[in-house]
Amino acid sequence: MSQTTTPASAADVFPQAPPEKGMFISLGPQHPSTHGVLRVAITVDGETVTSAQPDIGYLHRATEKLAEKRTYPQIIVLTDRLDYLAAMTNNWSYCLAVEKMLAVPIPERAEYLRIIVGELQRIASHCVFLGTYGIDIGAYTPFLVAFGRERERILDLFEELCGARLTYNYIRIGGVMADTPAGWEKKVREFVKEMWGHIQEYDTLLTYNPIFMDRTQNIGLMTPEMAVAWGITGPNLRATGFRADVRKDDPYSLYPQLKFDIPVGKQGDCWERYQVRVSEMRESLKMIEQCLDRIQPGEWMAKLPKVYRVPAGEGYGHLEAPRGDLGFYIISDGSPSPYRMHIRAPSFINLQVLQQLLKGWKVADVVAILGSVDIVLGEVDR
Amino acid sequence: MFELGPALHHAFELLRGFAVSHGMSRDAALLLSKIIQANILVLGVAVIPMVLVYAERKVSAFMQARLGPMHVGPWGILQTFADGVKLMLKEDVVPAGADKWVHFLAPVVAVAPVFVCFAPVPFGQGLTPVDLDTGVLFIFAVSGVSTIGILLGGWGSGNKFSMLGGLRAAAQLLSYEIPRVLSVIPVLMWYGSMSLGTIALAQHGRWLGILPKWFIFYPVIGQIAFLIFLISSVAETNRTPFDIPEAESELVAGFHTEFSGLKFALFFLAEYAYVFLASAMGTALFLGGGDGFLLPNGILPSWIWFLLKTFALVFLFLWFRWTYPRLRIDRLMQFCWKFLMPWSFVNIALTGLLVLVRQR
Amino acid sequence: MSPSLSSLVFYAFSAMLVVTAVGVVTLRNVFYSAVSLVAALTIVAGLFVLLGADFLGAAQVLVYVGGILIIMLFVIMLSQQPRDLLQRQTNDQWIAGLFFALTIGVSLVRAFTYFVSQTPPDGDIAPTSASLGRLLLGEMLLPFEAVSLILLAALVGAVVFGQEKNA
Amino acid sequence: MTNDEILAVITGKFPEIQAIPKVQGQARGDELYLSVPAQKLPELCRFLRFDPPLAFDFLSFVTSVDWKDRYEVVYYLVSTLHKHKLVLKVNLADRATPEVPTVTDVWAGADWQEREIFDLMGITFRGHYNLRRILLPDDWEGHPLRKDYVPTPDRYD
Repeated sequence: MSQTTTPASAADVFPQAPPEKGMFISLGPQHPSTHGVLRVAITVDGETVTSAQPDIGYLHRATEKLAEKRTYPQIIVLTDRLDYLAAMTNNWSYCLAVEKMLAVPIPERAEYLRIIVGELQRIASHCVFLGTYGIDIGAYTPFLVAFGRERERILDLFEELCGARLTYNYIRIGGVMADTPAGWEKKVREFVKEMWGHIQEYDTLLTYNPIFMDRTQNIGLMTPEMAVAWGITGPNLRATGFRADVRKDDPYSLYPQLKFDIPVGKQGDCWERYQVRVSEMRESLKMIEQCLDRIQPGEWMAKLPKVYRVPAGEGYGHLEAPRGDLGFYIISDGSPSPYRMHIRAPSFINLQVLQQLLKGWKVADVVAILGSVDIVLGEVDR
Repeated sequence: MFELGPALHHAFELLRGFAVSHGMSRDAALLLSKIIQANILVLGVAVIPMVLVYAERKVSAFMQARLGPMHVGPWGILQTFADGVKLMLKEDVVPAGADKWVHFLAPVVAVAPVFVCFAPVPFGQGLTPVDLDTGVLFIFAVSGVSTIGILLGGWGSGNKFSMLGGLRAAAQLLSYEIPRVLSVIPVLMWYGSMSLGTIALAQHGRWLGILPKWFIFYPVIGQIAFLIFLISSVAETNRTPFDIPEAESELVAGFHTEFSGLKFALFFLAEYAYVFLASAMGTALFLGGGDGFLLPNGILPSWIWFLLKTFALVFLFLWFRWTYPRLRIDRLMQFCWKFLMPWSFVNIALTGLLVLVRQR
Repeated sequence: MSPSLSSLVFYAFSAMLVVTAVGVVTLRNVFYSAVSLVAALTIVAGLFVLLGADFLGAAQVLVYVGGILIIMLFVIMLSQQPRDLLQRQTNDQWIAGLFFALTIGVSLVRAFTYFVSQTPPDGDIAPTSASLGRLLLGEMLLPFEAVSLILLAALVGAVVFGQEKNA
Repeated sequence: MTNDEILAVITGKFPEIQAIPKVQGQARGDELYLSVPAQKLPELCRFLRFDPPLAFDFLSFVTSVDWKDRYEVVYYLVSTLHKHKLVLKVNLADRATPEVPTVTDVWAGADWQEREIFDLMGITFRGHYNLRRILLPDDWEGHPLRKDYVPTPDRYD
């Protein structure tokens, strides 16, 4: 259902080596608005940016090399630390890949729990984006409200469920770690009911705030061709008007049975990248409500031997993480640990578009554009 | 009831009488009382920013679903005092490449004008330190000097980026000074005097018994003048949504990043003192100074009314800061030259018309 | 302000004015001389107020210190490279300069002594802004408008010259 | 389009490319796997990208595998229009100087991924406009993801 993309013209899409002249500004790696350890080398001609070279690798922990030395269940702990703002979806994506190779059936309750927890994680991750992006543009209150109040509620729910606030390790190969404690679903339902009002609050506080719109509309424009050519996925891609979501295009778990739609922008500017994420929160709330209505008590973990071997071969499992299409390509040689594991990190691929996206905009817009792409360095550097 | 003005006046009379009776010449006694009055004003201006900083932290806290400072003193009242002491004890770092003298001079030039600016402000009946005839012009003139403090700060920090930050901040202050002055001219035209005391006094009284005759309630010209004055005052004090120095520190270092310890405290004091000065001027020019409303006259003394109205305006400043994001620098300049200025000219023309009609 | 106090203040201001004015000329660092020019002009404003011209004093601070000197500081900060800030202020024709200064000085002193003896210092200090306003827009309306035209022309000229070639 | 139709279209234009059959009992997804000689890669990629019935406009990821005796570069392609997928595998027999032509002129998204492979696996990409290390410091010796990589001891100098 997504429209075809015309072949991108070479000029506006493909990377060229950076020019030498112009004043040089190094943004980062210690910097208030680069969301972590990222350095962007910007050459400036007067007020406009002539070239931008993100410099990464400060948080590289060689996760892919480590995975070759660990058994399959042990790797789940590694995936928590990739996109440290959305550990649930990291675990889930890795487990999807392994389950696809093991071809083990997942009990229905586990699938519903995974969707509830995954969508809660999406809301929490977007809350972080909302807060930090407000600060980038200069509004301090949304951070305290979105990051402080809402996300804390979600983290409390997760803590009650699996004992951790950030590195959950809750979704396991074959199902989930444990069943929900008594009354947990009721608390989630209460949170969801309240959250509808809070999202309305964000609209009045920031989304339709005239100065915020003035700072973000028609800035950092991205065409669908440019986005697809650069391999961009997630809210950044949908903001350009290109309807692409792994939950619909390559459905997994029980998403086909849920009714939700994909919010899409029109011209892919900073405001729409922000706006798409806020409306995505509403869709997640819808999904959680539907799951809460359908979930039945029952089995929450598939029957798996203590130490199991993944048959030799290869497999690619991926899902729609808050920041885009997060996938795990695993090659196994039949031993308890994978021969090779490659992580398709959406932030890593989304970040490279900055070389193209920042060109031609004013210095004052660099912070707005960089913030709107919403990258997490743990996932970029792996 | 207990108007502070006449009471103080009487006290100083007694003091002068006492001094003269003890062999001091009349001139020396007069000079002595003037010095004491000046000291009271300076102390007041030094204390007010501490109250404002506390107010800002509490207001921002309640707006952001948190409590703000609670530990130091009951409800955190002594927090700003503790901050002040901390800043005084902090080591005063002068960057190596910096120009030592200019680095020392910058905070002085930025702060000194503030104390002088409070002279013509009518705090209440009889409580005007110096009722200058050219009060308003005097305040604008002297507050312009602190822009030089910011430039010196930018230059004295020794690094290219803070100099750029300083230049941009000074450009913003310069350009917003013009609409601010123009927005006040209608008030001067209407009341025919530049002394804040007489303007505030002229606004006492009631229309049809209920609506106080404040300039803000004058049909079109009052609201336009007040709004332009408020907006350009927010810009003059470098506060969100016009806080270019802070925005600059994201990319280009803001002009006061190289200052630490007491020098930084002075810049901080200057900013909050200017917020209070702008609110005080707003009260005197647009909200009728010490004139009370609702309650029958005399229940509350005029200086209480003045402080109430001024803190109401200060709350507006705080409110803007915690709700609005930051304007981009070129939009900010465009807003000043292409929106505020034309409207202030229109307002002056309108007031001229009304003055003509009034004279008929 | 009894005569003894005001004359004391007057001499203090004048002394400071002379010191800062000389500083403007002799200081090696261009930035320092600009700052001392700021000090000098502020003291001039103080003298105006001392003489009872309160409007003129405030206008002096507003126009000179608040406006023109800030632009000067802009120019110095933007254009100067640190190294060529410290230029020698004096050159070798200082003898001719000194002689010329002496003659100007003597003639000025004679003029002042003549004026001071003529006009008795008037007594009270009345606010001047109202009378100044009536004067400017009354008799002196034509020169007032002419001056504003000249300033406008200067402004437009500055913008045209300031325009970058490629803009 | 099903895998067989895609295979038919591709082998029609490039006879020497064959599919990698699925071995019995081997865990593998339902994608079509192709083995591609290195020098045919640019031409094939341009064909896959701009041929209307195929329209593989989205390069999901590029990665590399060290099979101890040979290197292998894997391209995972998706067509956003037709929703079909394709995996290309390029085998590099010579271990001394493994080299593959770049695909950044077809899919710009491969830019950093090829730099990462060069950085961690040591495979050079001929024609890449900015091929230098991306994750590791520039003065790093060796390529960590290789199976025979001996980690240099921690330097505290």
